[in-house]
Amino acid sequence: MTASLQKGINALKEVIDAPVASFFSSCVHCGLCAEACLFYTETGDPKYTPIHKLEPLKRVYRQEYTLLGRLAKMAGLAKPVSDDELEAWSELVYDSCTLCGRCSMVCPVGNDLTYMIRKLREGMAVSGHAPEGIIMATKRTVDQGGPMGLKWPAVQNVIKHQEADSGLKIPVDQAGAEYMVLLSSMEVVNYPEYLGALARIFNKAGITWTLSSEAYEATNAGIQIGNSDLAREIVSRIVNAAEKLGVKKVLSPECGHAYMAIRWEGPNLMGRPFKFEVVHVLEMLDELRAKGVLKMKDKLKTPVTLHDPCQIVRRGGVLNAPEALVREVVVEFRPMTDHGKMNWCCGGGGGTSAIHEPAAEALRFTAFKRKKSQLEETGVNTMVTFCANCRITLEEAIDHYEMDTQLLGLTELLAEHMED
Amino acid sequence: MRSPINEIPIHVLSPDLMLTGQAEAVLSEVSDLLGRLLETGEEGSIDLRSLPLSPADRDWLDERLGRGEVEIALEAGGRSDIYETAYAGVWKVTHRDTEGRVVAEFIEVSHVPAIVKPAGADIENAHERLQSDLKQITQEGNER
Amino acid sequence: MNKEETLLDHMEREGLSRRTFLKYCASLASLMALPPTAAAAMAEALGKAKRPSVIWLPFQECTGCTESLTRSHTPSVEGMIFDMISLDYQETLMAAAGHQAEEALHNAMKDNYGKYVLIVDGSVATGLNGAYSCIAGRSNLDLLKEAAQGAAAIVALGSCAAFGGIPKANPNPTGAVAVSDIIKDKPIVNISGCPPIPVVITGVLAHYLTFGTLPELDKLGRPKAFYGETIHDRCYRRPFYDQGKFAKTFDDEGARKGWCLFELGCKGPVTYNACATTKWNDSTSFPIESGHGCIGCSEPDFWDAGGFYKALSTPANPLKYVGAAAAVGVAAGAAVSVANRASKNAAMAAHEKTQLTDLEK
Amino acid sequence: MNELELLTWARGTGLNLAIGLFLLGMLWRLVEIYTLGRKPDLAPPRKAEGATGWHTILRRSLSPPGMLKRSPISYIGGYIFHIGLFIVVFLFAQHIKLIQSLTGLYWPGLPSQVIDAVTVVTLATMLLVLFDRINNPVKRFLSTFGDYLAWALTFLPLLTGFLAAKHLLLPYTAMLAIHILSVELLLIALPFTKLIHVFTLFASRWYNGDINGKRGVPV
Repeated sequence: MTASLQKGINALKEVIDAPVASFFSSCVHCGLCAEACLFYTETGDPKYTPIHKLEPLKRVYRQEYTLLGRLAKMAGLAKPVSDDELEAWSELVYDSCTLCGRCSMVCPVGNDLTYMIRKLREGMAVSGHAPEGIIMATKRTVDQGGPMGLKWPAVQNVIKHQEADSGLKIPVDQAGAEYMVLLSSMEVVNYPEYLGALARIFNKAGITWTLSSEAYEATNAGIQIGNSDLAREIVSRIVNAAEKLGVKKVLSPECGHAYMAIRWEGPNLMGRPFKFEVVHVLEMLDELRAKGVLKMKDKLKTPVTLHDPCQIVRRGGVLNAPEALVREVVVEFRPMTDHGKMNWCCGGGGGTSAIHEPAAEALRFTAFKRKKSQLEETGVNTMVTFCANCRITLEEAIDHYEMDTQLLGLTELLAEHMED
Repeated sequence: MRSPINEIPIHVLSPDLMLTGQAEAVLSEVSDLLGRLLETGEEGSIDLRSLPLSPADRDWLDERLGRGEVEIALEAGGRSDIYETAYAGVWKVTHRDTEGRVVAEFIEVSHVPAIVKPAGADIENAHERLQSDLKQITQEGNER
Repeated sequence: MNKEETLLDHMEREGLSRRTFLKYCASLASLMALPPTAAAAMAEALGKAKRPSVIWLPFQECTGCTESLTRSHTPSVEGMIFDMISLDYQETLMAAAGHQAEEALHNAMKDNYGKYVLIVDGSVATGLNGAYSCIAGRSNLDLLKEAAQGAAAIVALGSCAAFGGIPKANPNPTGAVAVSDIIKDKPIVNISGCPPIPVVITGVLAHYLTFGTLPELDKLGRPKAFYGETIHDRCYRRPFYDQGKFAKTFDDEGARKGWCLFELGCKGPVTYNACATTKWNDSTSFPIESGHGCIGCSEPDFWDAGGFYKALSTPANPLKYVGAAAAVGVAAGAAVSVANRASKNAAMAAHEKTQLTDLEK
Repeated sequence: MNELELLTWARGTGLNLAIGLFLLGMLWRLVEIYTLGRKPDLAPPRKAEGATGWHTILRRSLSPPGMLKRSPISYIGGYIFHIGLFIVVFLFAQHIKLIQSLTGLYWPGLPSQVIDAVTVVTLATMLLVLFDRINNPVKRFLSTFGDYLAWALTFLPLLTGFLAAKHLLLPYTAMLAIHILSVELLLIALPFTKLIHVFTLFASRWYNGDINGKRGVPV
């Protein structure tokens, strides 16, 4: 095993750029980022202040890329970043940060703290300080094709069932299709009906589509652990498959960070723009809705609220489609106070849901109190969301707190109420 | 004699603009001093030059104090103008040098300004002089 | 002149009345910020005082100080100084010249040793052993040291004698210094100003004669009675400063309305002197009432304290180093930038493609 | 050195040096920071209304939804003392005069009574903000020597300027000299403390707005 502090520091030196320098120089220690972070608001512990989580990156920046810092380092006045320190920081950089991006929304001097946490994780990963759970998920994704170790035969099995349920053919490896559809393991395992729903929607809209037996997994643990080399390896499978099939578009599943990985980080990881377009499933559905293709036969009677997954909405830019789609299918929609780009995270994003140490899990449940109070404020018992990871995190927490809340996936909800 | 510089008329564009509010404070000080003169007989005076008064303030003050019945002109190393203001017991005393320049300016609160009263030695001296003058007149009369 | 006669006797002999004397005392008391009622007490004491011998030495000076004092016609309060003292040596005023004058000086010093008041106007040249300024072949420096020995007190008259003044202005070619820089063992009163206010001299001597001591002095050796407050504190235009009403040029509306001259370079706020209260020469010599800002002439090194027309809040030459600073700043930044690039490139070169085994130690 | 000499030095040599060092430090730091560069974003951008760096520069001056309630002292105190500092520094007649002599640019100022009132309010607010820094657990946790230094460097010129203008505590000459010296200290230290945010915050906001704006999120 070859992780080392030196590799970590080297990785940090590689990723520090002008925005990082500008952000650290601008910080006035006002602490407002803490007020935007659910790990601080729910625990009251100042160590969860986002800018504090970036301390190692700040010191590397100062010691390596500023004159005064370099001089201080030479004179032995600067405290070097140590292995022990990074180990201690692992909890702050992974367990208590979901890369939700809320702090980046409020920083008065404009610092994009999430941008920097993502970079800090590059150094944490190769210095061996990523949490066990995320390392395992990354290994499974690279070695076995998905974070849950899901192989193609299992997917084939789901295809068979969904074809039977829907009575529709689910195309595989069909060159020249308009859409290549990606899945996330969680969906395949926990919410297989998503695939059937898609089949019905595509059929209805008359759009050609296909799955690829070479690249069906959209999730990318490389992004979460924060290693671009591995993330590139994972994303390149999709790019190669899509370009081989010659599809016009690749459809990202509901899963939040999968969308981040393929839509926003993908071209930068590959070092080139793609020959296809990346579309989030909600974007496509909203387009169909606007065209009048997506018509509902009936509506959900119970009042619902919406949990906006961070990576799709705030970090992904799919801002308007979710609410428009929800309103299409429900009688009464009650948005949460902080919604859309100001939503609060479920507490399990950014790979944290893969960390299974008891302390991390307990912290996640504490952080969930924010969502719980938001939910209680709306007074409804049905919550719609559109990210498999959020769904699992929320379901676990709802069980933990023995709440009487029903969770629904938006795509399935739409498919269920869609005109035949 | 050339005209003293303070006699060159200065036209203040808008007198109100030059009023600083100090003159009012001077008036109330005068009132206090007058009260003390009544109660204890203690004389008092205000040195106008030691106060940051603007020309407009001085005009305002002079106007407010007004002029009373008594005016005294003193010729002693230059002219001194002394007059009782419209308020009995309140005197304005202006000392000038031989060139007519103001060397000191007071508001004096007293029955009669001190400088007006002759000194004992001077009276003594005057008495002697008068006696000798009289003697001389008598002598001259006798001689005639 | 008879040194044994009192001041009042002397004045009487000169044909001045007691009221005239009282009047002088009243205005002196006023100048010295004594309560007006103190005038009588002062007249009493002064009247009985003996007239001291005074030796007046002129050094590197322009005679402006003497002019300031003698411009007024006697009898006047300023002129009273000549009644109060027995002026035994004063080059400019004395009738004697050459060897006679020198003799008068030496006699005065000998006769009144330990009792005379030494007045000095002008700064003392120290360059080339004082050769820059000599009288009768002797340097001012020598003369001062000798004359100071027998003096009861020294009055450094004018900013040159008090602080070095204009001769000391940059680059000070003669090595001019103040009297107090040379003489350390005698009481020295600095009456600064260029020129000093004449009645201040009278006031100091009157104090000396009345109380037998020198008046209370400030840190710079100036009598507090006259130099205790700034021109600004006593200025009749002060309320306009407080209201933020400033003349912007010497002929604008503000100037006509008598607004504050701060922005036109008035040094009133940093200048300690009695101009605003004495308003000498009927205010013609109080520059502010004449429409010009104070130039700060009674303060040390006023000549080098920035331009006379630069507002106090305005620096003399603030952009002096801007060009050089910008160049050095950009160069430093660029050097760091080059080093940073090298570091970053080295980090990229050192990059090993991450394998799964690289995630753990 | 007497008071006038100190003042003369402060507004002569001292100011020359301070302005020079400020410029030197500022350019050095800005070049040092911004020449680090960044990689271009290769993902095809999503266009959205108001989602650019320029929008964020302006938008970030307002408190994001819900934040004012969470941290009223930071926001209200922050607004008051920043606006107060701006007014006192740039709208005080004598400061304008100084800027005019430096650059030839000038603009109308505010009456000195207004400046006095603003100064008092700003001083009080800065004390409140300092109290908050010590009292608020997050701020106290984050605070270093540099934070207190920056506070003092900002507070001192304001305080000494007020005392000088009001002729309090020390003679005007001495107080004005101290005021100018304190400003010089501020100028010299600015590029090397968090006070540099006066300049870098615009770039930081722009970067944030640009990074997220390309994804179609107005931040």
